Amino acid sequence: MSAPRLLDGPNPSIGPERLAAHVRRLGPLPKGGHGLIDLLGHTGLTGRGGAGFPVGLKWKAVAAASHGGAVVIVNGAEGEPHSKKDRHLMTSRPHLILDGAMLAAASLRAKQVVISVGEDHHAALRSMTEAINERSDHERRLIRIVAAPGRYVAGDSSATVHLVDAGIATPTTTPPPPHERGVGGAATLVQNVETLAHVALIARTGTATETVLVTVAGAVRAPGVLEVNLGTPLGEAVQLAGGPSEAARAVMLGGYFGRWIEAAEAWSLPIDPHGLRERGLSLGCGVIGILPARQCPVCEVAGIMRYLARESSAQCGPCFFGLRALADACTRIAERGTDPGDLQRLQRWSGEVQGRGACKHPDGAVMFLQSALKTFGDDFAHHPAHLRRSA
Amino acid sequence: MTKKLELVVDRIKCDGRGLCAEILPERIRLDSWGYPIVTPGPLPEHLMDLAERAVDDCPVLAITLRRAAVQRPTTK
Amino acid sequence: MESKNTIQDRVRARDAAMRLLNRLTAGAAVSAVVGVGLLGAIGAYTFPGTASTSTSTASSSSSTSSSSGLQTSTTPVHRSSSSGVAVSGGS
Amino acid sequence: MNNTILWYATRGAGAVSLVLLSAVVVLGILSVLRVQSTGWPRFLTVGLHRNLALMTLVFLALHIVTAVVDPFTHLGWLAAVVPFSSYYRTFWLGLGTIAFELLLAVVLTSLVRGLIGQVAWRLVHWLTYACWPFAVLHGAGTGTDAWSAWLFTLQAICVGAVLAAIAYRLMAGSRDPLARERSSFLADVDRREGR
Repeated sequence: MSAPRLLDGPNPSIGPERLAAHVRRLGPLPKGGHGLIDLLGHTGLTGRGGAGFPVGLKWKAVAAASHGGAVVIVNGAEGEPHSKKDRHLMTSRPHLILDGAMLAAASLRAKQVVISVGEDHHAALRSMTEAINERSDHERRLIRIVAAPGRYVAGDSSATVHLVDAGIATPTTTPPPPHERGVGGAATLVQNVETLAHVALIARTGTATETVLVTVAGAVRAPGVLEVNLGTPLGEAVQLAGGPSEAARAVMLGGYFGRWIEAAEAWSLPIDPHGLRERGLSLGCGVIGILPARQCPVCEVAGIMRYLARESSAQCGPCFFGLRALADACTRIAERGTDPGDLQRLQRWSGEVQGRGACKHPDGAVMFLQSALKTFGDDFAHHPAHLRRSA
Repeated sequence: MTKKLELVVDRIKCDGRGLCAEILPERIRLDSWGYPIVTPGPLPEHLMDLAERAVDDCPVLAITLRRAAVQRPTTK
Repeated sequence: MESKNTIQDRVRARDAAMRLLNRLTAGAAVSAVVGVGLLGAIGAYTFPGTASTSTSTASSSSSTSSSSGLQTSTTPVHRSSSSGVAVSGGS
Repeated sequence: MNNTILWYATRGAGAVSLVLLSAVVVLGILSVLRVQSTGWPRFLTVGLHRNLALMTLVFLALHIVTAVVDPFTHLGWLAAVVPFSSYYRTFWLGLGTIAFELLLAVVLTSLVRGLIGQVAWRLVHWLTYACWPFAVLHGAGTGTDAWSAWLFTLQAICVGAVLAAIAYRLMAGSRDPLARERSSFLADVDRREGR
C-alpha cells in the first residue's frame, strides 16, 4: 500500500475530523522517544514552515539542550499572505497536528505545548480549540493556544517564542536560536503545523510520508490548497488547481521569501524540498503563485516589496530603512520608468541589507528581490513609466 | 581553540549612534542609513584597544566583543 | 564598498580627535587646578569683614592671586576674619 | 598646615566642581542629541563627558576632604556621608552631601554599565537631574561668599548652560530614528494581559 496522506479520510471541506473518527482511521497514538527522533532523521523530513530545516536535526538539538523542561510550540501563525495550507490543515485534521505535537512533547520530555494560531484564522482557532477539548485530561493540561497577530514577522520562530514568553510578537536577537534557549530560557521546538502532522503519520507507519501541502494562488481557475506527491511536476499541480486562467508569465515559488521562475521553466520543476534545493530553489511555505502575462512583473514586485517593508518590525535599522529604500526604488521604476541609478541602488542597498537583521526578514526580502531582478531583468531594465500598481 | 575575539552588533539594541565606526574605522563602516557594518572575523592584536574603546563608548551597549564563534544552525 | 583611501582618512580623523580629546581633558584639568587657587583667592578677596581687613586681604591676595601663593604672611588676618565669617554665616 | 588655605581650597574646589559637573551634564545631553561636526566626532563628546565626570569626583573629593579636615569648621566625617547631620548650616550642607552621593551612584554605575545592563544604568543615570540642582543649591546656600559677584556669575553661567541644554533636549525629542515606527509596530503586536 502507498504511504498515508495528510488529507486521507473524510472530505476536508466538511470541517474538522473528530477524535473518534481520527483514531478509528489511524489507530492510537504511538509512543514517542529517541527512536522517533532517529526515524525522523532517516526519513529526511524537513520543516514545512518556510526555512526547510531538517526536522531530525532540530529535535536532536532541542533534546540535547533540554533538561526535562523543553517547550514545544506548534506554529500555525501562517502570516504568509497567499498561504492557506496551514489553516486548511488545522480546520480539517486538527488531531493529526495534536498527535505530532504530543509525539514531540514525549520525545523531548516537554512540559508545555503551545499552539500559535493566526488570530484572524477564526475557523482554525475554533477547530483547534474543540480538538484540544476532545483530548485526554493529561494532554489538555499540557496544551494551550495563543492567538498570533496577523503580521508577517509574527511567524518567525523567535517572534513566536517572544509572543509565548512575553505576549509580544516581535522577533528577538539570535543567536541563541529558540532550540537552544527559547520560552523561559528552556530549549524550545518551534515547528510548523504541517510538519507535525507528517510526524504523526511517520510515527505510525515507520516510513517517510510522500506528500506535501501547497497553496496554488494567482492566475489559476481553482486556487486553493492541494496535497501533492513529492516530485510532482509543478505544472501538474497547477493543472490540479484548474490550470492557468490565462497565459502565465512566471511563477512565484515559496511565497514572499521565495523565488521567481519563468513559467516555461517552472512547469517541469519537481515539487520536492530536496530536488528544489539542488536547483538553488526552495519550496518555502509551499505557495505557488501564478503571475499572468498581462500583469507587469515590475509593478507586482514593487507592491510586494512595499508590503515587506511595511512588515518590518522596525527594530533593526538596516531592515526598516533598507527595505523601505528598496521598495521606494522599485516603486519609482514602476511609476516613473527605469532609471539606471535606481537599478544600481537596488544592487548596492541589497548588499547593505543582507544579513543585517535580528531575524531573517531582511534576508528573505532581499533574496526575493534579487530573484525578481534576475528573472525580470529586461522588464526592470526597460520599464516604461506607468501608474499601474499591484496590491 | 583560539583566544581571538570578534565584534558583534546587537541589531535590535543598535540605534545608529555611529561612535563605533568613528573609533574603529579599520573594521567598522556605516551603511547608507547610519548603521554599522562590521568586517567579520577575529580582530588583530593592534586593534584590540580601540575595539574595547568602541564597545565601552557605545551609548546603548549594542556592540560587544566575543570569542570568534562557530556558526550556529539558525531556523525560521 | 569603501575605498582604502577614505578608511585612511577616517583613521586620521579618529587619531586627530583622540589627540584633541586628550588635550581638552588635560586643559580642563589644568584650568580646574588653577581655578581652585583663583576662586580661593577671589573668595579671600571678597571675604566679608571690616574694610581694613578686607583691604589688607585684598593687597595680600591680589599680589599672589593667580594660585597657591596665598599661604604667605597674611594668615593671621584671615584666621580672625574667617572666624568672623562663621559667625556672620551663622546669623 | 595652614587652616586658611584649607578654607579657601574648600571653596575653590567646590566652585570648580560645580563648573565641571555642569559641563558634564551639558556634554551628556549633547551626546544624547548626537551632536557632531567635522573635526568633532560623537565619541569626542562622550569621551569628554566621561573624563570630566571622573575629574569632577577628584575635585569634589578635594572639596569635601579640605572642608572636613579644616579644624575651624570641624564638620567631622559624619557630615560628609550622612545628610543633614552637621550642626553647621545643616540644610545647605545636607544638600551637598546628597548631591555627592547621587553623583557617586551615577559615576560608579557607569563604570560597571556592562555588568548591570543598559536599563538599570539608564535609570540610575537619570538621577543626574536630581544631583545637579542639589549641587547648585548647596553652592548657593553654603558658599560663604555665595553672593559675591564672582561666584554668582559663575553659578549663573552654569545654570544657564544646563537649562539651555535641557530645553534643547526637550524640544528635540527622541533622536532614535526608529523610535516612532518601532513603538507603533509594537503597539500592533503587543498581546500582553491587561491591555
